[in-house]
Amino acid sequence: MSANTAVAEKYRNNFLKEIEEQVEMGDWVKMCMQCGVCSGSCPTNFQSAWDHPPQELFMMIRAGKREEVLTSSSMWNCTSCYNCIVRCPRKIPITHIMHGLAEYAHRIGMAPKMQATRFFSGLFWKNATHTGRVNELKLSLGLYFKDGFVQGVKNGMAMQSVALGLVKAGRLNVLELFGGHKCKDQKGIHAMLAKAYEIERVRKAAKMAG
Amino acid sequence: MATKEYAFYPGCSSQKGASASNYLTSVEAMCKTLDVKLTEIPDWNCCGASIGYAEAGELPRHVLNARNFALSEQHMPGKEIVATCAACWLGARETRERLTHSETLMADTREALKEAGLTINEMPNIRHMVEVLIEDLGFDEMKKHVVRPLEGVKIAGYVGCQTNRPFGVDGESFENPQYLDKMVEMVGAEPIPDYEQKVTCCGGALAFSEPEKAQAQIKDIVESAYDHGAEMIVTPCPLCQANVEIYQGQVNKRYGTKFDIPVMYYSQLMVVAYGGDAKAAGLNGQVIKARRLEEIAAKPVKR
Amino acid sequence: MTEHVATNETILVVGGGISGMTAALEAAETGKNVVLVEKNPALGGRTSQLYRYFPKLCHPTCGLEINLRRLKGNPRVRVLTLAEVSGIEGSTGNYTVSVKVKPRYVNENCTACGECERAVETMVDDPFNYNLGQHKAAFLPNAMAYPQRFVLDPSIIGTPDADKAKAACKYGAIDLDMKEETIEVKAGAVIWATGWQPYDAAKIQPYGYGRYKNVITSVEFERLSDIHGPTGGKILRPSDGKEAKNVAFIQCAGSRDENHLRHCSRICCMASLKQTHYVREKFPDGGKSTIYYIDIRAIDRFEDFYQKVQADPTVTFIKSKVAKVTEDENGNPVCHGVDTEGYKRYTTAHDLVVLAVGMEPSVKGINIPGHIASDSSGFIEADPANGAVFGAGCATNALDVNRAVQSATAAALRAIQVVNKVAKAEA
Amino acid sequence: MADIKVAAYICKGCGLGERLDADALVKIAQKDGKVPMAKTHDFLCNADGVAMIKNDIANEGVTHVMIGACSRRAKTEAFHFPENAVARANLREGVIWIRPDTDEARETTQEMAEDYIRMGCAEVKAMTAPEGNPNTGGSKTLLVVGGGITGMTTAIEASKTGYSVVLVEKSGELGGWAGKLYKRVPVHEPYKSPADTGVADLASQILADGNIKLYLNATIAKTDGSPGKFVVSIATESGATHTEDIGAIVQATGFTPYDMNKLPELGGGKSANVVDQAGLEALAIDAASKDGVIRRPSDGQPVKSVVFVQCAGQRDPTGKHLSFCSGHCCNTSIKQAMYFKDANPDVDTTIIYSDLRTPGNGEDFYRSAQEKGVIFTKGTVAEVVPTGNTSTVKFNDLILGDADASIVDADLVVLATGQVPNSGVNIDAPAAAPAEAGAEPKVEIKPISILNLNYRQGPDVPHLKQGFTDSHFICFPYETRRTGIYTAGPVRRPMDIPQAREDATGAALKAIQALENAELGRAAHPRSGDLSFPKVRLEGCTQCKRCTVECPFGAIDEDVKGFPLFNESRCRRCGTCMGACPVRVISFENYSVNTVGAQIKAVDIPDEFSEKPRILILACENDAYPALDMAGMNRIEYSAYVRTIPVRCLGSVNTIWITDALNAGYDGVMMMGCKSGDEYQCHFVKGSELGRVRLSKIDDTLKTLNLESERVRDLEVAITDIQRLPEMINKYAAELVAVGPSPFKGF
Repeated sequence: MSANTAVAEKYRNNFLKEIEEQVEMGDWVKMCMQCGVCSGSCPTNFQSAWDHPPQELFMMIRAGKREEVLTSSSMWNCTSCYNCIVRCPRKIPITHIMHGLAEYAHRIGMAPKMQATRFFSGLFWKNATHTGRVNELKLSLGLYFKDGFVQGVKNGMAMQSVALGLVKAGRLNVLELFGGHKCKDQKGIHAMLAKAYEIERVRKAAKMAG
Repeated sequence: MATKEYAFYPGCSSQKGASASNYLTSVEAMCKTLDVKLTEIPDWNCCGASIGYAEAGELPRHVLNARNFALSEQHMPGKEIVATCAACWLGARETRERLTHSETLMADTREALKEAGLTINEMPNIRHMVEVLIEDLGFDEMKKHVVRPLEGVKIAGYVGCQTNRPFGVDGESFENPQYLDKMVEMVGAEPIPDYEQKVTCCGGALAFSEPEKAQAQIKDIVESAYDHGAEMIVTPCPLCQANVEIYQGQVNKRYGTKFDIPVMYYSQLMVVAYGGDAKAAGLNGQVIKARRLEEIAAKPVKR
Repeated sequence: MTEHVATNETILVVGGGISGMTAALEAAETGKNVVLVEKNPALGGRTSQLYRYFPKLCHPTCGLEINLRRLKGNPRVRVLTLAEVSGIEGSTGNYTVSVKVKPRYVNENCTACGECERAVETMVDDPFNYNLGQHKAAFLPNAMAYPQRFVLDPSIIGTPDADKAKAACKYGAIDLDMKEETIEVKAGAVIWATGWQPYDAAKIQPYGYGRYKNVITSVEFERLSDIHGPTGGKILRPSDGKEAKNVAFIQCAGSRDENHLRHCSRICCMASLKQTHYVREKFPDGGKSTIYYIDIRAIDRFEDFYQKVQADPTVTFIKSKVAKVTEDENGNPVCHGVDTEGYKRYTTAHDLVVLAVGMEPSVKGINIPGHIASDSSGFIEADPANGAVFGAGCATNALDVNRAVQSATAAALRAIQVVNKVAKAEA
Repeated sequence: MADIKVAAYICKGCGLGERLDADALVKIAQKDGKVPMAKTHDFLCNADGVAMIKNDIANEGVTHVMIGACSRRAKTEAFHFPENAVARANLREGVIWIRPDTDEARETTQEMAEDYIRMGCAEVKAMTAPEGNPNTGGSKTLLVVGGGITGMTTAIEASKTGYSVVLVEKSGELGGWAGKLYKRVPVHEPYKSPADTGVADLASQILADGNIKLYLNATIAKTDGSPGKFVVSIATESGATHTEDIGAIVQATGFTPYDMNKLPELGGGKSANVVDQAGLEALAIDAASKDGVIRRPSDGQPVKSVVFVQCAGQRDPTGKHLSFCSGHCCNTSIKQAMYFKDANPDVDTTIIYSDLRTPGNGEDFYRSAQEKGVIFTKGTVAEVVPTGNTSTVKFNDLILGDADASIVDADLVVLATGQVPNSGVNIDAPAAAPAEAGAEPKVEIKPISILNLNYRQGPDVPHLKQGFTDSHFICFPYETRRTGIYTAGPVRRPMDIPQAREDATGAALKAIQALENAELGRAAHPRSGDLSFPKVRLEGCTQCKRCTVECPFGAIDEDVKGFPLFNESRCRRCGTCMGACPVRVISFENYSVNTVGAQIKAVDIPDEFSEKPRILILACENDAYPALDMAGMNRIEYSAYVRTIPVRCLGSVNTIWITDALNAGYDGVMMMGCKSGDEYQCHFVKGSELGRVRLSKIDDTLKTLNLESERVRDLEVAITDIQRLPEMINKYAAELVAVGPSPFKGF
């Protein structure tokens, strides 16, 4: 039984409850009064419309539209600009809820498969936690090659000028490919994170059981 | 004995050969002049940044930042932590807020830290370099050291998001913060107070994952700077700097524009105004060269 | 209005707006002696600065005229203007109230002939018009001003202008030696009717009040529409004096917002609906209003006023809290946001943006001498702990005029109950 | 009339001395005004000037004072001589301030001033100082009709103030609708949870209060008399009738919930599991008496999901249901949703609203409900379909743009229907359509009278549209058209408990004030304190009944022979009766057909060759006259040919004044009165309207005199028309020149 079917089972059709227990800051969703200031404040929403802006996502959650919400690419459009948070008349931590929704959809495997930001987000975290510090070169390459080698080369070529510029300016070090910056106590970091994951898993499970 | 001492959290992008290495260069020169001592937190790690969210979850993200707090406490007890990177500052500060307000989260964090043989006893203050300059030193102190005013240079103060929201610099407004303009004035250059894109988002991590969305915003930010007759843009944030500078070429391709405007860090302006040379100011680190600043940096200092 | 000695059977009313005047007059017309304290040089308060009332679209000065006639004919009310309460001592049935009275520099000899105004040259901001305009430093606060007596602005005292004013007055009405004084008034009960102030719109950063000239507040819009206002009743926008035919009204500017005022200010929806009438009245053709709202709160019998406005093709309703206002190259304010009904994004330029600013109780921040129970927004709550200090009108809640008058009339009875007990005890 | 001595005082201050020939004015006063004593003073309103007048009153036997100075609206306190008849000739705002200070204007300006002196002298002579209505009663008892939260509050507050109260409740117990509530919306910080209604406490206070006489199962059989001396018959269940002497009345008869059976599309009356808010309260009380679990009426199963439908049968523009919003329903549904959530957070509670209306601290209550997990959905409910033990609620989700949204398996649906006022008989309803048939009135009007007033004009307080009782709403909400009778609570506006209690307290004050002033023979609002009252010469009366029909305040009844019976304590001194009377037998001591007529006749009419037309302005003293004053204060010029006379109300204008003026050779008459109709601005409510009806008939008169209809002009005026009025006057003056001089000049 997949993580998804498990929770779906548990919460039946009380999607709001599911979100409150499983999503970071999810218990704020019920506080929205549908003024729409978040939707209007979101930069990417204005550049190219989301399927569902934050306030609409909150309404969908209350309306129990589980499938639509969790498979949506909308929350992956968040740039973490925090405009919504500072303007929300209900002081709802919208940015964090967007991240939380994305994380949850990702966790239970419902997030859109080839969503670029989803991919990059995961890549970034792995990259950063692998050595304790980000390796920008590997990070970029990792992103270019997400759709396979050929596409990767294409992407690489497309970004060539950018990369070259950085290299010339001494802000992209080709040698980073081999080793590069890292923390000394990587072992400790990994152990620490493993523990953190475990604690969080237990807590969420407890909520689900409760 | 330096006037001010802090535990320093440079962040990944400031490392040698990384995208904001020139930022660090200029900050070091700037602090030397201002007699501010920064001691790097030994073995510091990445803050997780906001983009890490998909894998990070809640606790691991905070634990990651907590490790830096613990290390700082261990080696420099009682010192405030200063970050130069907006994302590092925000990530660390968010963790600080959450841990202070949730005992469970604090307990869980301590439990996880144990695995790395670390612990936290007291929460450190997390400061952005800009806060240190404005609040701990003040504009008068900063101005004192100006020996080479950047006369006649029009500079658009681009504050961006993460140094501004949700925490921001004390006493500044989210929609129209003034401190960058004041710094521009302080170094003798000409600010653009009605630069209306000063808090527009640069696209953040979407610049990598979904360039078309980010670049649409970058276009607005740069275009408006041109419209107001700016010769360069100044920012306090590495990601803003990178996004706004390095993608101008791509924006030009996408929109048929002819953008070619340097994007600087406040610290670079200060170093030049303080009499430092191009190297000290990290001007060689510009992808779009700041010719005007290089000229000024080449001029003799008037004493 | 005349002088009478205040005793502990006297009722002190603080605030000379619609609520304070009502409380004072209702008590006086029931045979009680009242001292009415007003901080401005004339009575009338906030409502006298309105152009029209909803829902009748009649003029506040009409009711003010009646109240002033009641006042002039009633020897039981003693009015102190330019006066503020600085302290209250004592307890129920026996208060001693200190009242600080600022100098007017004009005594009761004044006939309001206006010679001093003609003589004086200095211009000062006109608070009656929310400083949108200026008036002479010797002035009658407004056309309906009561007491009908001129005032000298303190800024000209000691300047030649003051002497010019004095010289111009044939009636010895100008007294440049007046000093601020504090007088003590006895009272059995106190009615606190200090009303409200418009929320400071500059604090609502995304709307750019103070940054953009053509973003104004709803109270300022009343002055622009009023024939006694700075534009003589023409709706001209501040930046360039151009006729503002396309007006946006942004609701909940400060209200229903935990970053600003937690409460709903109740009147703002009706006020904006009313103000769309101004736009139509001034621009019979080409007038256009847009209301950006969260919920339209046209409560109880006001609903049909709302329905009438809805039926008006020149008025558009958009269910959206505007995210931010910017300014385009023509100085037009531009509203950005999302219509939450059907998720439609908009970026709309208007000639003028009017912020329907919320009501902040005037008691907030002011330290009412003695303990007064108030709610989280600073409105006075009825509470035994308040003794015989009774709130009235908008000092107690966000109220429209109708409700404020009810509240004030009720407060008058509560005060009368106290002084009647005192009278009984003394009899 | 006792021997009177008139003195005229002409002020030379404020430029009057420079602009006018004061000595000439004195001569006019003596010669034309025929006053024995006429003086000038350089500064009449100051202590010295006033002392001079007081001295003449005290030592020279002056009884009547004519003051030629500023407007009657200025220096009112200085020129306050309560014992004397006083007239004010408005030489400042009315003459020199509206005329240019030029040589060519000097003559006409002086003529204007001279006329006002003539008018002032003529007016004051026709006056006597008001003595107050002798025909008073001294009852200090309040009658409160209705034992709900409003009535109980009124009674308790009045008693606390030291007045006795008779409280009449038609049912067998106190409390009204509030008594049927489980809990009420909170009225103090924190505004987070439902609170006790406090009804029980109020009821016990009533029972314990010796000042309050309580009649249960009782109604008002008959109300006779007037403020200070009402005689009220109270019919009790037993059939016995009790009579009480009453000073003033507060009607607090509350509301009836709108009948949900009229909402079948919303399941009203179709299923036991569809209830209105009152029904839900009953379920909650029942639950509280047991295990605290609210159960499904159909089968007693615990309610797991409940849907609240806001604005059910309210805010309806079609006219089928209530057009208004009842104000309290949003907070009430929030409160009721909390009944469920506080007992068991797992119950699904959804409130479907179109505009959520929680003013003031209601916003906190709203937030609290959200914290408790109440779901708020913006939408409009199309249909509620009960099937078996549950219902399906079909609605249009306005946020998600889903027209076919629905909530299935709702155990309970609560319809937030509105408040229908229990306001008695609509006395203005066309006789053809009796109230109950009512030609489908928007609000169903209870056909049974509440007060059974034994008044010429009907048994109850007049209604506003929508059926709520009369109120001069906005500035003077308590003022009804039935003096000494005040209405409070939801009978006059939809309201919640805290508002009703505030309203009740205010109404108690107004009632107390009314009976106190009635005893002193004084008028109530808006001419509060006025001691003048209507006197009628019955010997001249033709029983035409116009006064009894027109009186806006129902003050005049008819005796068996059809003569008018004045109830002075009901009178508000507007003078509408005086204006209505064709034989001019009704007058006030200081305001009568003569006081105005004499002024009209006193004006000097130049012959037709002088090219100096004369225009009479009859101006409402509350709006038009102040507007003209302020025009003067702003030095806005207008024609020197007008002669303005303030009137108490357009309703008091007797057509004889107009015909007299035209006969006397005036070239035109301007009437300036307030807006009439639903949005009336007349402080006597109907006065200006009635005046206009009369005026509309003036054309016939003009024809008989064969004069052009332009000679009489009716203007609807607001107090802010300070620029418009001078324009209208000048325009009219110009028009009259075109029409040519009146043929009656020089007769």
